[in-house]
Amino acid sequence: MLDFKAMDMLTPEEWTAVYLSLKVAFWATFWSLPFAVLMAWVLARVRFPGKGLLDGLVYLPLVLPKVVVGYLLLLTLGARGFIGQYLDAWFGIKLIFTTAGATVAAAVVSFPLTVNAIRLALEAVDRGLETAARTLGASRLDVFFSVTLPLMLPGILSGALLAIASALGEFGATITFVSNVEGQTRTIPLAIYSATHMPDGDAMALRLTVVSILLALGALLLANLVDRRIRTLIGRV
Amino acid sequence: MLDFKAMDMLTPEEWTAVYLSLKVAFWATFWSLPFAVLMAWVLARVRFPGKGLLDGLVYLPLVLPKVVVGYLLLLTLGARGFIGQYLDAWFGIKLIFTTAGATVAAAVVSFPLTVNAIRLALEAVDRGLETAARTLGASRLDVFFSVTLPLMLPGILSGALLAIASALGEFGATITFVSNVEGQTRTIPLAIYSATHMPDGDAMALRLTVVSILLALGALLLANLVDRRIRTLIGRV
Amino acid sequence: RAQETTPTVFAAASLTNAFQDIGKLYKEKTAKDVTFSFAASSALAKQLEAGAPAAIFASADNKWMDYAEDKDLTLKATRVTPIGNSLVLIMPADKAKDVTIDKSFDWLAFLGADGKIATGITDSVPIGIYAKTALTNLGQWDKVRERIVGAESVRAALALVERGEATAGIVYSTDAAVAKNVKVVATFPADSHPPVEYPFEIVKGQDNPATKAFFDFLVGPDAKAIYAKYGFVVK
Amino acid sequence: MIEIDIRLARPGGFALESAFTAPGAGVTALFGRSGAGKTTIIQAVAGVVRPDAGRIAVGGEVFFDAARGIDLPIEARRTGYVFQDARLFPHLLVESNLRYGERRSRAAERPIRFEAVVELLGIGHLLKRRPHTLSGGERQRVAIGRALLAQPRLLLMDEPLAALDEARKAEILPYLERLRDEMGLPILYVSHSIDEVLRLSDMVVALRDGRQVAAGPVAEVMSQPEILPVVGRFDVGTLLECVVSRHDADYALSSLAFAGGELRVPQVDLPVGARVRARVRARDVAIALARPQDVSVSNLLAATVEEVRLQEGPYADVALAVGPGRLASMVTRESVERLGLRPGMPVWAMIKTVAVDSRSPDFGGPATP
Amino acid sequence: MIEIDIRLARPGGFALESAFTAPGAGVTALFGRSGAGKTTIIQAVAGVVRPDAGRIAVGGEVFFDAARGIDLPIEARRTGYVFQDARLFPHLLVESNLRYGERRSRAAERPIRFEAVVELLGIGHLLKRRPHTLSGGERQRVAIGRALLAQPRLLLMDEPLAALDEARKAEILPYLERLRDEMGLPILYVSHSIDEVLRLSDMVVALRDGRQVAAGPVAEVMSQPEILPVVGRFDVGTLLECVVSRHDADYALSSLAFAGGELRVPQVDLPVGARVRARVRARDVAIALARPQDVSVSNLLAATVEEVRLQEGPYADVALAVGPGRLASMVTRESVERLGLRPGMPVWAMIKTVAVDSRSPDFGGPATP
Ligand SMILES: Nc1ncnc2c1ncn2[C@@H]1O[C@H](COP(=O)(O)OP(=O)(O)OP(=O)(O)O)[C@@H](O)[C@H]1O
Ligand SMILES: Nc1ncnc2c1ncn2[C@@H]1O[C@H](COP(=O)(O)OP(=O)(O)OP(=O)(O)O)[C@@H](O)[C@H]1O
Ligand SMILES: [Mg+2]
Ligand SMILES: [Mg+2]
Repeated sequence: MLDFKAMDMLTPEEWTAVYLSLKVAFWATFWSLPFAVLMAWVLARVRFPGKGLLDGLVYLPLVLPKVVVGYLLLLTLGARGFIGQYLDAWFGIKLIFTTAGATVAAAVVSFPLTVNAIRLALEAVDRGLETAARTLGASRLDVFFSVTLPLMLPGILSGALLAIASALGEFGATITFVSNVEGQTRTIPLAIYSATHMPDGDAMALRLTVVSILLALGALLLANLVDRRIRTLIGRV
Repeated sequence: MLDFKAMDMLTPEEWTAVYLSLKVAFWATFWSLPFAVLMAWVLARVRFPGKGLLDGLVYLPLVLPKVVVGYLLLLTLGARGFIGQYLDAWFGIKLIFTTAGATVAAAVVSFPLTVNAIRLALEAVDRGLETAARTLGASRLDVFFSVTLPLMLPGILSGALLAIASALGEFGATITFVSNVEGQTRTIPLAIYSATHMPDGDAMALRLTVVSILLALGALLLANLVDRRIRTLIGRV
Repeated sequence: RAQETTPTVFAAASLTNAFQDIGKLYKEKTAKDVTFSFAASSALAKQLEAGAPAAIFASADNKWMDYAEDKDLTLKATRVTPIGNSLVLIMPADKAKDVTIDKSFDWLAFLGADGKIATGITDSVPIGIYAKTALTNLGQWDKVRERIVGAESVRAALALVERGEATAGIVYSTDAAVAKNVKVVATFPADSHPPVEYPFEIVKGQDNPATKAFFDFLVGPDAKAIYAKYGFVVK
Repeated sequence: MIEIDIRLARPGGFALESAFTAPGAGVTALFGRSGAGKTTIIQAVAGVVRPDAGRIAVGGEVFFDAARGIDLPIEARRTGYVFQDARLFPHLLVESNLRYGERRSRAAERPIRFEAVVELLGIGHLLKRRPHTLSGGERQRVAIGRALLAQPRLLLMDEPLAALDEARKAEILPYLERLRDEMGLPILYVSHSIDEVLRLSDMVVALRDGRQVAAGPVAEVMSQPEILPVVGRFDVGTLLECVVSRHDADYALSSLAFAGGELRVPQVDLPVGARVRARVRARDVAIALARPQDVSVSNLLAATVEEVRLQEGPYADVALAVGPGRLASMVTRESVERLGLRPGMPVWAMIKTVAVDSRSPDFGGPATP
Repeated sequence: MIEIDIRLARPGGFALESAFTAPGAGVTALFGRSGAGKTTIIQAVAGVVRPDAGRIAVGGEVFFDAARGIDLPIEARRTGYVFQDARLFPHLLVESNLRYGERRSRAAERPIRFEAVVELLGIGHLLKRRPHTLSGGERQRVAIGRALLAQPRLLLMDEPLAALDEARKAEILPYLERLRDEMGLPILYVSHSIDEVLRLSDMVVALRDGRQVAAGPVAEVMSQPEILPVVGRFDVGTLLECVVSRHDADYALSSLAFAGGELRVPQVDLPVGARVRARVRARDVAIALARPQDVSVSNLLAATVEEVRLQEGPYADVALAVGPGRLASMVTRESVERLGLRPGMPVWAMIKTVAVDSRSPDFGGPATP
């Protein structure tokens, strides 16, 4: 019902943008999550020289203007970038002007948020439980997967939600890194940006904004449901 | 020593931007933190109808393109905005073109991040300790300040760090809401933006980017020091 | 009170250099300050609409100035268009080959298998809109449409070409003039697109002497010399 | 006066139903096997858990009344709750933990002094430490101190001494007795140690799977055979109400007069005439047919066999009438046969002096029931 | 064989120094007041805490050797650690908690069976519950089960039974004895209950403020007067090495032969000829000058007074020679005078049958020292 109305309310290009945004948000979250968990674990549990620097590096995409982040991505991962050229030459991966590139931009920008949330959750895990698991014969890795990870699930979920939300809203890095290519990189924020730069674009901007909000609320609702389930499962109610 | 070099390396306008960025980041964090703590507490501990909506509302600035956030701020808090006009008429508070406005923009954009971090920390606080405090005669409010708040300090610190970092990097909402006025609203990201529109601006953009990174590392370093102290104090080492 | 305050000038981001130089010169000559805010013309127009107390609006195209006029934000009578620009095709310097743009120019052959043209977003960023109009008028839009990548500003488009990420770019001549590592390989026929113009107007309610003084300075000979220096077409 | 009458169901099938009235200035022991519902009752009194129905009142003040919609907030109840897990505040020094409740009590009403508690619990050297550096027993001691210093009007103690060594227990128990007696502080006490319970309690509430099996004065409840499965096999015995009749300073002995005669026991610190309760374990009471001569056993009481109950295993319970009173004895079935014990038979009960515990029910205060 | 020789300092001034060697298939009790360092030793053996110096080896395998730089990871030590706090995994059902260690043990080596443990601990009805819904004792029982099911080669138990009721303790203790005896599982055991320690342990290590005050076989250590301040005043007694000589099924009694004669005790579940250890509390031993007639007390042993030591208070310790053996008795000073007890005097020792505890040191395995 609502769908029908929405169908009518958006133009095909707008639908493309919505679809693209969801795709980018999903894959960005999907790919960055494991790395975020790993990074959070390293930052919270391992001591090594230069850790402060790594810590800073993780926060970098947050602290820099997103346009700068996009520019840095261009410099490194562009077709001529010092990593990008090998990606293309060796694996045939092209990021610039593609949905894959938009996904990378979204993932990079949301990474600090995800890591932060997961790290907070990780630090709240009672290390006594991890010790107990080890006395029961579980190796460090085993402990991580059987005890630590389940107990930090609420944090991971929260991190994922932040990732999805910020991916849905990501604009600066995306437009700078992969530009605005319809059907490839033109996500909702890019579409909204375009709309706000057209003297008669207010209606379109408003429609897409509403769609953004609905998507965010949907993600949140889903996250809350999952969260409640997780908390019941891990006994933190 | 480093300062001297840096002094020489930045132009007066750049110094103004740096100073402004720090000022905005500081005040945005300072003002939003108490509200973030309150909001986190409400979301984590109170049950009421419409909570899901409030939850969604908090995440909104994250999920919307920052330009849209800025535009919405303009519509509500601008000189003709439906709140802004009264702010001016009744309290003489002008936000547009002012550092205060830039601060508001930064605070709004960082709010979801701060709330999320604080909430995660809050949820990790052992409620058994809160109960114990109440059996010892502490009222709910007293318990909050004497037990809950100290125990969630690492989360608050982490939230503050996110707030500062994202305020330092905030661009879209600021330029849309309060424009790009030197000495008032031209923070580092806006200065970088301006620099990229000048034919010879690359060097300036690079310098400011480096300053951004140094500021972020500095904030992080400070946060880590404070964090270690807090953790020692609250016995979570 | 309004007389004593320094006027705030809303200027399109592409005017950043020129206006800053003019501002300095003005200060030298009159010992009076002006404040600038450089952003996208659209953002500035919206801010005016929201009541921003700017004194002068310098747009990068006629559309947003018309928008401001329609909303009764600026003083129509004060409109001047002292400078303009032309549209050029650029390529990375090391791959540049001069071409001529006309209706028979084979864009696909020029671009190769998966070559891209960088310009502004074609439905919002002014340079993109001009580019789209020009290509449409040349009867090429449908062929190259998929090859167009829309950047958030001329500068961003320029960067894509400078870095060799895009095969070619459509930018203003002023931008091409100052860019490194790119070469202008063709200029678009003047009749393929509406003239690129920068209209200036005084904002409604701000036509005080301070504002007027600087507005006049903006269109005066000192300013025109500076415009020329940055490659604008001075009218 | 503590009035409790509550019903409460937990998800998973556990249902609690308990109703009892305990004296306002004594110790009430909650007894029962693991999972019986002891902690749940304590939590209900503290206000940590809300019963489904019923009423809880302490000293006339209604803490909870489902019918009248009363539910006093936790902090207004001022129950000094010693949790089964210590629950120290990790962010505060031991000293601040101890002071936490004290600071929140009325300055004019602080009969329990910081220095006294710290000394009693032997935690003076820990004051500047953080809870996570404490050993299990140290933690528990700080938790006890914290609850005491909150100047509660009711103490809720959930196995407070379980983690402590005997020596420390032996120091803390008399202090709790003094609190009970001198300050008239009512105490709800959970413990699995029958010795502790018998020593400290005036009243026992026995629980089994959430049902209240028995409630009443210690002597009464503990002599009911029904509660054996609740408390497990323990040292059954007799509580004798006595009066201090004489002290023998040379030998550090006291004589206690009771209805059936006199007992010599290790010296009690009470004036002559004071009321005192002596506990005689059944297994410490031997039976002789004639008055034994020249034995170290100094309590030889003329008695009459009232009842002989053969138990499973080697045991037999023999109830002896000593004057108007009763004394339980546990011997072997073999001895019953060998001596030919039958109801009505005159015998001698032998009780070693060193086997008798005694404690005062009314030291410095009015007698409790 | 458990070899321990460690030094360890904690911030705050606590320093531990302990060295002992315990048999490979017995129970070693760690004894000491709160904060003495018991948990610290156990943590060092588990690998949770790293000693500053020293060596730890169990069954020939070196867990830790500072000199040789060996520090086996926790999980490789396979110590079934029952923590002072239960530490159940909150995200797993009780059943999965129990299975956690089991799943990680070698399938071929699972002598400890799930069903048996669940039944023993009475946690069958809790299997589908989550830890946060358990009572304190239930939690502790699950923790014990979890440690046992990890099929450890060494059990580390830090006050495992403190939160449990007597009835449950009475069920679990024999099981631990069986593990020790049948499976040769060495156990390091912390408890403040002397009864538990005396019953279960072969060896005692007594600690005081981190220093090792005594270490050795139970009987030896417990008779040293130096350890009294460490363990507190407890029921001093004598451990007699006996052999089961006869069973009397009718009366459910057994006779135990020892160097000085024979004791009748409640039936022991051991074949005739099995070695067994009987504990006789000093306060349960009365003294008569002549053989008492017609008393319920069935153990009357001819003895000679060896030594009389007057103690403070009303007490006196009397050492009796019974044949080649010794028996401690506690009477009053008054009795000593009244009976005129002096060294060399022939007397009779009276011990009630129901007062004797017995347990087997070697059931189903080789004799332990
Ligand atoms: N992390 C730590 N930092 C500093 N001191 C500590 C730490 N952990 C333990 N201690 C101290 O070391 C001593 C020994 O602690 P341990 O836990 O071994 O005692 P315990 O014998 O097990 O006592 P209990 O019977 O009370 O559990 C105590 O005085 C304790 O305060
Ligand atoms: N939150 C809960 N949800 C479901 N069942 C619970 C919950 N809390 C306690 N129970 C159950 O209620 C019963 C009573 O628990 P309670 O803690 O009162 O026992 P207890 O008598 O204190 O036992 P213990 O001596 O083991 O501490 C137990 O069977 C327990 O499993
Ligand atoms: Mg309990
Ligand atoms: Mg301990």
